[in-house]
Amino acid sequence: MPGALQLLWLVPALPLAGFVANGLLALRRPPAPPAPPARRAVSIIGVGVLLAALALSVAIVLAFQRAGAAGPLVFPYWEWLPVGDLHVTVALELDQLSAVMLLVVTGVSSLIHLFSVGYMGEDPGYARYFAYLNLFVFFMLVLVLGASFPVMFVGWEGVGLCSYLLIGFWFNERINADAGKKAFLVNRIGDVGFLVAMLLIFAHMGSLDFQPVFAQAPKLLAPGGAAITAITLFLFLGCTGKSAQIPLYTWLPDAMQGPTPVSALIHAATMVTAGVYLVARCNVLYALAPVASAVVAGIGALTAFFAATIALKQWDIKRVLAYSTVSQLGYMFLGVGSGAYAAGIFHLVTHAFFKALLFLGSGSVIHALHRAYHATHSHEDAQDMRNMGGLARHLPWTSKLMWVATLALAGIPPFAGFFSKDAILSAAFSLGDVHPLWYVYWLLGLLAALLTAFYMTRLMLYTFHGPNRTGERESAHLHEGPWLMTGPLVVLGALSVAGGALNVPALFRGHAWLEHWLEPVTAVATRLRPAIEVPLGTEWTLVIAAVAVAALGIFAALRLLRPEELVPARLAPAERGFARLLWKKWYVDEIYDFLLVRPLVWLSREVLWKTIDLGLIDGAGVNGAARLSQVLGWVGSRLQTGQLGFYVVLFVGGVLAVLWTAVR
Amino acid sequence: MLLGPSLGVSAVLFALGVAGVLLRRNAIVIFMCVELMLNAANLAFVALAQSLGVAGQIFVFFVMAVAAAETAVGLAIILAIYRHKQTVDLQNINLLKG
Amino acid sequence: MILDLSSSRDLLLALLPELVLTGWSLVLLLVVAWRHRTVGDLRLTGWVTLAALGSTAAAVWWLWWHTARAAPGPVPVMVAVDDFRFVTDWLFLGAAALTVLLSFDYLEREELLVPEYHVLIVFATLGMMLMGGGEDLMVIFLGLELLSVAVYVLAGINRQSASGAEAAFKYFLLGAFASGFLLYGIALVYGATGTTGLRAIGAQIGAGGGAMLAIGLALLLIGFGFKIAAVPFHTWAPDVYDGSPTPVTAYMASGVKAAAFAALFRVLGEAFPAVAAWHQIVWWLAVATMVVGNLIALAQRTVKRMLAYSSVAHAGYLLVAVAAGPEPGSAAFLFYLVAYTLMTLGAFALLAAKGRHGERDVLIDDLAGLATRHPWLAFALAVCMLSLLGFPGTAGFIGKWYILAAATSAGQGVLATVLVLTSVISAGYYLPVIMAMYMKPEPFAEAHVGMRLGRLGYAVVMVSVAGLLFFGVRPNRLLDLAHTGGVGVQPAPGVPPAAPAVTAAHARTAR
Amino acid sequence: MYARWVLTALLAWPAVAAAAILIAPPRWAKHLGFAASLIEFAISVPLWWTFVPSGGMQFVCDAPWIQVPLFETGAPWSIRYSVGVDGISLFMVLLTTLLVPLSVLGSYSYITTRERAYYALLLVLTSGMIGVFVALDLFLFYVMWEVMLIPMYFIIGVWGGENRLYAAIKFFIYTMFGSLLMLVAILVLVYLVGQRTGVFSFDYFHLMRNLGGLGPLAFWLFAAFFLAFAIKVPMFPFHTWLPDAHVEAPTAGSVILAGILLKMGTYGFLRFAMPFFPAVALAPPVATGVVVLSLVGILYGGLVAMVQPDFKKLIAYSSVAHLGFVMLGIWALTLQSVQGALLVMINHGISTGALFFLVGMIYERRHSRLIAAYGGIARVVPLFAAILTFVSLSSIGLPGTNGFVGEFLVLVGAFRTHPVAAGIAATGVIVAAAYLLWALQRVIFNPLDKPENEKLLDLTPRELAVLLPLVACIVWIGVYPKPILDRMEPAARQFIESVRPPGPTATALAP
Repeated sequence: MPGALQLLWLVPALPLAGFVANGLLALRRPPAPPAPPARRAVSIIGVGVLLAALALSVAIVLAFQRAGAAGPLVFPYWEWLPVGDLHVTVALELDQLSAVMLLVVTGVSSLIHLFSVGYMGEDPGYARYFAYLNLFVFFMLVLVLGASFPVMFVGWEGVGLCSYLLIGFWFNERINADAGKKAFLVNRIGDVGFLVAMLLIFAHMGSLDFQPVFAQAPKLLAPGGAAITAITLFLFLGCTGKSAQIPLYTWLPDAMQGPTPVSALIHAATMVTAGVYLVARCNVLYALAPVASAVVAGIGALTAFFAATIALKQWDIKRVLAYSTVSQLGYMFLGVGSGAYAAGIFHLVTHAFFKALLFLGSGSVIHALHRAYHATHSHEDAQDMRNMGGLARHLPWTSKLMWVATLALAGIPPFAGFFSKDAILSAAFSLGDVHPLWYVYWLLGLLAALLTAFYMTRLMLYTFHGPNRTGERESAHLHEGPWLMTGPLVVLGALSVAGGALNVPALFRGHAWLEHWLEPVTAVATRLRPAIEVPLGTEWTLVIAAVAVAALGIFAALRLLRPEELVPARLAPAERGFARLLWKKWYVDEIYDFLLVRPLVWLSREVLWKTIDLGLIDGAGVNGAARLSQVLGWVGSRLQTGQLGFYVVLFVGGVLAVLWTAVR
Repeated sequence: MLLGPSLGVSAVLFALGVAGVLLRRNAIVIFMCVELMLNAANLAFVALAQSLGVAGQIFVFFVMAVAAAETAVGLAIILAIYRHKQTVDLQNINLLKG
Repeated sequence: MILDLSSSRDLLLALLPELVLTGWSLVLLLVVAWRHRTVGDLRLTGWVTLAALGSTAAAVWWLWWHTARAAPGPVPVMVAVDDFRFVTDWLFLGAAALTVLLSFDYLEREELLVPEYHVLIVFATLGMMLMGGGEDLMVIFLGLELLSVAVYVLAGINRQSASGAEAAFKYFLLGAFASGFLLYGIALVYGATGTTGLRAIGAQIGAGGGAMLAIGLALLLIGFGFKIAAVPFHTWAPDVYDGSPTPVTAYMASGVKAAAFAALFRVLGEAFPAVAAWHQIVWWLAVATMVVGNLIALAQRTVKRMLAYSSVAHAGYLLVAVAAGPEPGSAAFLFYLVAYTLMTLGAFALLAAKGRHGERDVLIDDLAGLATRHPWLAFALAVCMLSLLGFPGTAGFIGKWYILAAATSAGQGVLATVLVLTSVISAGYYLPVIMAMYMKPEPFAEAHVGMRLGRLGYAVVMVSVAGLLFFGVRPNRLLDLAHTGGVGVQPAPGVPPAAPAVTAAHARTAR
Repeated sequence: MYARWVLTALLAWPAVAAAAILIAPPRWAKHLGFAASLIEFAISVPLWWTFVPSGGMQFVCDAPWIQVPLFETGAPWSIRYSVGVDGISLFMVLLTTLLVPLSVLGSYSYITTRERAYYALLLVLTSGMIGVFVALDLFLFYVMWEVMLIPMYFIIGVWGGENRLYAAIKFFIYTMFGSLLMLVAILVLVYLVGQRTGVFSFDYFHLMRNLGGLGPLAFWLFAAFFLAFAIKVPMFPFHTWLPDAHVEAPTAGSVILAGILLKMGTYGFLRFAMPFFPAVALAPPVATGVVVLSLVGILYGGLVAMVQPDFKKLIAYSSVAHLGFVMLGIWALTLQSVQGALLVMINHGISTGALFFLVGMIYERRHSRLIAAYGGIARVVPLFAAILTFVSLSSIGLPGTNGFVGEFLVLVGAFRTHPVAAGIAATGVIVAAAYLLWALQRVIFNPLDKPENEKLLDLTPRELAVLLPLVACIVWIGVYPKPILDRMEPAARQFIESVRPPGPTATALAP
């Protein structure tokens, strides 16, 4: 086996080392804004480890390809939990799927690290920021490389932790801390699903390593049986948490409180796609559980549409992108749910490119506005699109690149998004004659595409075109960020354009490279659940429909929206009617708060603690017993009157009792 | 002979003594009632002695001696309490209680 | 050596300790008659008393060393010659000696220039020895009266104190009343069995007597129940303990109670093992005494009264040993008596050091901050409290444990449970003492300046604390001694063991 | 040599050192204490290597202690000084010897009054705790079990917070209540076994061998043991002493309470309650009841912890939740669950101990335990914040830390025998995250809005020295627990077999 492969452990190890180094730097006292040399050290460590990891993983993947191993390569390192028949080893696994993820994660992360050097430049928590970021990459790599469910779970929760830390990065503002906590807790709810799924898997298959489980699943578990359905559904519960699907999606929009590069890396490109990766990884299990797959696809479609509606009315540029992310994740689940695992992963990859690009673009916009407002000491919301407009003049690069990403996201050929989205939709449609429900899914997907095109165009219009609403004094200070920030944008732009080439379907005389590449992984699943071929005509119709819808969306946006009529945020009137409903995100957060959070806290405080614990057990029970004996004692001592007469009475009473007992 | 009746009498005496202690309030009287109880026991001893041998009668002498000693001490104590309280009525003697 | 009590020489040998003490008592009377003016006289009589007690103990030891036993013979045996008597004698003598040691400073401090005090203690001790060794109801009665009469006086020895007078008064009236019952009980038993010799009675009864015997036995129990302060015959105890001078209280709480228990134990074990009735009575007395004693002690504020009630509670514990019957209970009973005597004397000695004028006014909270001012005294008192609480590491625990073991092995599971539950209650009043001493600040700077313990007092405290700790960790010797002593109390040969009792107990546990 | 004496040394050394501290000058006290505890740790460390996992009970030292001649009939009751460790107690001992030096070090600046007494008590406490874990004689076990109460009682009562007296006596009586009933049960047990075999011995193995066939009595005996241990654990309805004791105790007290004392309850179940009465323990109603109670503990403890205004109380209630996992693991009775339970016991000692240390450190600076008194302090005390976050994460069972390993094993094991219960327990991790993260946010995150928090000083090197070993353990156990698991596996296996004889039901044991 080629030597590079042996270094697989180094890929996660490098970011970990970066975390340790930067973490120590971050803990130096006093925690003042670090001096330039220290800052340089931080950047060198933080970015260096990533670039090294990227290079290494490229080498590894090439080696892997050359090795041409059919099956996955598993590298066991040490026994983690050897208890009785439970054997969990800390092992990494490299196969086609994880190879793809490896490249995506390291690649995108490196770009975003570069971007961060510019973006976070002045932040006092610079070292801490890079420490967290490196730690995140470490956990993400463990997640995608783990060779067993528990090891994957380590990464799974680890990334959640890092997202918690990074969302609340500026922890001295309550809203950030709240958002971070919310993210962690909601993720935890999903993680319990993952946990229970692991318990089920071990109980039914006696192992937690991927290979044996996937190998034995078809033998041990009846297709469509209760067990496999339960397992897959619980796994999916984990996915809904991690990948922000209904009903657990609410944390992702709030997660935008974090620094924008974080949103780009964690909440768009990598972490949130972990769920999709998990489903693709467990394709065998899902292939065995049609019901669960239908649920996955259904939830995905629903989320795709639902989130898109909310995105229509958001003013915060990052929130629009956040909901768009939720919706696109829904797409991916629609794909993997429909058994088109390759398509799902494909969309994951392309989405990573253009959504990262969009976020970074918005990042540089915010950066610009922020600096502008900072320069003029005015406290406006640097993320509200109503304070932007006409930025294309000031940020030419950014606007161009973001247009590319927008088209890609909208699914306009030949940009990356077009191919992936189309693959998913046709996969969903093709299942329609298995069960009509899938037509509904397909329709939802289509509508989502329409809305996507619309809100993205809206975003671009309000941000880059029409008159500038930033304020004349500020607008003087608006300009592009340093090359460190625009450079990554360019790269990502190129990828968003060309990314589609990864998997050009036969329809366009391509030979679906990614699909073939992933075949060893999805082979069993496809055998269990062969994809249904749709006639060529239908396929063309679908393609045209998709493109038409996207075009319609963009066109409608261009026609209907009037950037010049907008007023800055502080002057803007409150939304009304349906618009308000959308703007308020269908009040889902409020409903959760009202139905779950408040009752639980109330129950805990008033009932469990104050009533049961302090009142019943401690008050009535413990102290009650003590007080009772004290009272009895007091009564007894009152009987000790000191009156000899009374003593004699007691005495004689005792005499009678004794005599009675004796003669009885 | 006459065992039953004499025992009965002693029992009655004893009961009277107890009743007296129960009902009376004057220390001296109570003390006399106690003596009554002792004498009831003496009577029982004597009565039993005629069937059970001389031992019972000897006991009586012991008991009388003891009673005498008790009387001596007891009266002294009652005297002492009288010095402190100017009364021997139980009602007023309840310094120690609770 | 075997003593043939029909020969007067052997009889005198058997009675040697009592004779020695009697002789000494006469000597003391003479001494007091001439020397009763000054503190010096007081000390003199004190030391003479100690000598008397010591020599008596030596005499007991001599008998014990030669394992004196009474030869089985036709003559009715009036006084037992067995280890039970010897061990209890030592106990009484020890208690008396410690009391005397304690009294030196106390009497001076309270200006009680009454050398008779010591004489009375000697007589009381003599009475105890008769009670512990009496093999005949009459002897026991005489011993008890000798004891009582002496203690009546001791209770009121402080003529200045109204409370002392009242204590003596109450004790005397109720005591006389109770002894009336005891005597009548003896009479009835005599009538039912035709004898007053314990073993003779046991042999007589065999499978149990009629109503007369039952009533007689009941009256006996009442008489003893009064002396041991068993609920509901306990009412005198708190008041008398409270009102008497503290050393006397200590003496009553340890010695007097021990004597009454010893007699009770011997009577029940030797004369009435086959009578089932008393098991029930004792069972109920034990429960009532433990519960009431502990509960009321919980409500006390003054140390002295708290200790008084706690001694009632401990009488309950000892009654559990009695209820367990002589077979397993005797050894536990003796061991516990020793431990209890030590801890009671230690506690009262410290109380005497703290207080003035009978210490009736010393509140538990008055001990606040004692640990900072007098660490060693505080430590000693803490040890006594923990031992009273029956905490491991102290003799109190071994004693309690022993009683529990006896009770459980006698099938008295319920009694054992009640015992431990009530001990939990007792933590509610023993711990506050420790809390006050260690965990509360001194109320004011001079809170404890008055507190001082004379050399002899220290000796008493040290002896008891050392004993408590030593026997708490290494009780083996004492256990053996208690055991050999316990073996003494045996029903007359040919008397069936108290089978009904055990079955009854089992039935009770089953319920 | 080492194997024979190490445990005795571990027991004796702290007591000796305590005496030395008492007589040494006060200003040396803390250093002497630290040195002594370090030596203790050093003595214990070789256990780790010399321990033979498959060797069963090891380092046994056995000598006669007390011979109790209880009856003429039957052999005397023999009490032995008999100690040893197996795969279960080994880690408890090591945990103790690890936590004590840290506690001493952690008290350096916290304890300013009566230092000698404090450190002496801490060391005596160490002896007691180790004694509980190594005792192989039920009498010795009981003695240690109680002896350890006193130092803790003083530590809480003397150096505790405002409400310390109440907390101290509550802790004492609460615990004593259970343990005294256990004492009765022990005695009954010994008596029954003795009757059957003619050997009245408190020896653990003797009892183990000859138990069984107790009939209905077994239920009551089990109940007594259960009560004693359940109070100590503490299980749901018996937990209310814990918050008070934890909150009022000084830092070291809380650390040892949470880290070690609570484990004694679960240890008791593992060592005595379940192996003695497997039939009762596994009887459906009992087993179900226990499982339900532990679930209640997990969720109830978590939810109540969530709303505590006082950080220490929060941690106290979180202990209830953690120990619920342990109980679930023990009763699930599969290899994974039992080893998981043992691991959780260790982890809880480490993580919760560290949490208490952290709270204590911030309390020393700010003299408030209220969560509301802080906020945003991560900016002024980054080091503190970092460690607090890390420890909290381990306490909520983040994979990669020790917390996850234990809980995961418990769940995996429990799922095989009680799938529903395991599922419910799994939701406990949500609650755990809820209460700790919420508290974390309110303490170290959020706006730094309290001026008095702006001057807080970050951790000192000494405090780091206290915390870093624990942090190291957290990582080590989280990443590579194999050495521990290997050492405890045979013991766990043996425990399961002793409770549930290998048969068709024991498939979970199949390697």
